Amino acid sequence: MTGTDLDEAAPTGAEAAAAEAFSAAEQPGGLKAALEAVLMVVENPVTEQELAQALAVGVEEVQAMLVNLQQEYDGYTGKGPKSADDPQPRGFELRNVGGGWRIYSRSWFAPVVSAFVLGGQSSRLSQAALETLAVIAYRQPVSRARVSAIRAVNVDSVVRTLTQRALIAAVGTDPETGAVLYGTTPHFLERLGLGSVAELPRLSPHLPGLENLGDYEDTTY
Amino acid sequence: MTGTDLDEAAPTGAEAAAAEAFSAAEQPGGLKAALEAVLMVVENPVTEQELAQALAVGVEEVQAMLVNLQQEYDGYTGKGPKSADDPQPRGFELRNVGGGWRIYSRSWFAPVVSAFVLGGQSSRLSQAALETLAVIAYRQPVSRARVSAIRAVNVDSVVRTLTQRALIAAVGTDPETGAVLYGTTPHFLERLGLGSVAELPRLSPHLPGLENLGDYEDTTY
Amino acid sequence: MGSTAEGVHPPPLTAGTPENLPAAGKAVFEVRLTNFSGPFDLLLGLISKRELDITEIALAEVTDEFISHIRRMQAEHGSWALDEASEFLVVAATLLDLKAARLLPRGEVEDAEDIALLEARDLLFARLLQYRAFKEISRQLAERFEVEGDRYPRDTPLEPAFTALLPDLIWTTTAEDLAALAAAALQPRETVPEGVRVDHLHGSAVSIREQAGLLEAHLRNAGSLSFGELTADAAETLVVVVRFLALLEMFRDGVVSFDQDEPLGELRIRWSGGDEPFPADSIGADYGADFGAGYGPESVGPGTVDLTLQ
Repeated sequence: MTGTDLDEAAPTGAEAAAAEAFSAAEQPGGLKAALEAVLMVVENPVTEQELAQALAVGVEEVQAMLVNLQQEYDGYTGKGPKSADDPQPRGFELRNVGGGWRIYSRSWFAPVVSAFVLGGQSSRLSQAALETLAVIAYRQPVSRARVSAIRAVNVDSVVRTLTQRALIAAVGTDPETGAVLYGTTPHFLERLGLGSVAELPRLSPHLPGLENLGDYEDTTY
Repeated sequence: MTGTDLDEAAPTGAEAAAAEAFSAAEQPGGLKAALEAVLMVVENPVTEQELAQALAVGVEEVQAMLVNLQQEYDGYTGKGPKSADDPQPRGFELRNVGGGWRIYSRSWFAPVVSAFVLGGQSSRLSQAALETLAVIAYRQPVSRARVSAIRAVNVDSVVRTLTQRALIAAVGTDPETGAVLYGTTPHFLERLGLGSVAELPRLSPHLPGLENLGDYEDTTY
Repeated sequence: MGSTAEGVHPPPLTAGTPENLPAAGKAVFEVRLTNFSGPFDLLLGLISKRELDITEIALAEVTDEFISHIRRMQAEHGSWALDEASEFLVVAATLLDLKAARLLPRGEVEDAEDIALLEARDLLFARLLQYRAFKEISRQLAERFEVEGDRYPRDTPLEPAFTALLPDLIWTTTAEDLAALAAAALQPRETVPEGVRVDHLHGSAVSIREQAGLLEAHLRNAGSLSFGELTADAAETLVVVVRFLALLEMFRDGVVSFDQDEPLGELRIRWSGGDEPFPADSIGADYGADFGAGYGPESVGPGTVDLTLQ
């Protein structure tokens, strides 16, 4: 509240205050820096809509700035082809995965960074867990029984592990049987570096001769 | 593993690999980018000594690079007095707090950042948060993995919320796994109007209360 | 197997895949068998060990090995969880059929058993290929996890300045509320059911023997009934189907006779078996004792449907 005529309009909260009296664009660095500032505090991939709201600008503008930042971090100036004069890539990158934008350390510095990250990335998934995850990813929403049938083994404990790791989650129940249906989470996509489930590698090349098994394949991948 | 004569020395872990065969200086962006990578993702400020060790360079060199990065983020090139051609300051800044370095959002964007942070906050705890809080209260000290196992969902973000709300806090680490153990805080007791954890209502005796929850061992990862 | 393989011995992706198992050194192979997560995994392992493509021939060829492996596993692990064992047995039974069919001279596909065998083979084949597809994809996922694991997200605690801004919590929870929540959360969850899981079936299992007994009683009482009357109390289609099959069985054994005055006319069933009770138990020799409902992919669950029936 920098002394305006709004004194009697009691601000309803910090948001109102920010919107009324603070102009990010007027600060040093401008909107792009403001965007960076917000990206510094996100805990999960953040959508363009959320960012646009926080900055009180349009989604298109945010999109343009995000791409701009991404290129900047990658050491690409956008001024013609890449040259030796271009700045070096930064030690971090901005990525659009798991349904939103987030800052990550560069993969090639993993040997250095891993020492500083508590616990590092969680331990590897077992073969059973990976197979179960694959079935769920491509058949979602899907019941445990269905996954069991495809893998020909009981998957209860694996499903529990995958749930605890937030790679899958219960997404509904089968209207007929009442069985819990599972699907993958945004965290799953983030961990795989994917924007959406549609970006998963195609399953069909791995299914030779099964194209016509209509009653077998109830989803087309 | 950038092709050295160490092929037969099987690395025992990421750290060993880093120490033996990895040279951050040879990666795109070099040592400075490696430094950025670490500073960008560390949870807590890191000391110059830790950074020097991880990068296998001297403390002086790290200090010089830190100051350099700091100025770069501030939009100061170090080439003479500040001019209009200087790059804009970034939305983040490198701060040396209590002997350690970390990257923070730039202070003058606080109104935008707090609007964003508060936008996602509710003034009520979710059901998931309350359940997790209950489990932690009765099982403390307890690891996130253990709580996850009991609740059969991932609790990472909920634990973060509860920590931000100062209802729980890290109270130690598991001597075996190194996992952070959580317990409730005095603030939690205050909220409930209790003098101590011992005053929490007893769970019915047939429950596998606080003693032997063998079923929920979080061993299978 | 099962939870053991998943939990206690998480096989590293590279070492545990059957493709990478050493072909020589049988002892090593046997030890690693515990890493196979299921019959398909084992089957694929055996096929790739012999450097065969997945074909009907390959399946028939590895039958003996498959069976001897599950015998050995059984010996090593003592008793199995029923649903795990049954999957292996279903696969083993189909493989045996396959092998037997190959040993016999090629002839016309005539009777229902031949057709059933063909269907069982195709089903096994399709399931195996499907499993292999997911297995291959899971390998790609593992690689992606590996590569992406080198990127660490910025996930830093909120700066205290911002934490201080959080709106005050509206707190209405009492200690008793909390205790109730804890009690609910700490309640042991339903454990994995023992025995064969049938929850993947759409309907219930219906016993053909039981239905035969019922029909016998009705017919003995009434002498002659229409099929409609015999199935009037059937709660679901499956029961109707099973009663029909039971009638066919009883007809074969000469204890009932059918009367139908005109084509598509009403079918009347008469008891013609005399006073001796009908030995319903004999039906089990040809059919499984129970019918599972549903013939979609969902029904191909662990050991619930007798594949020779399909």
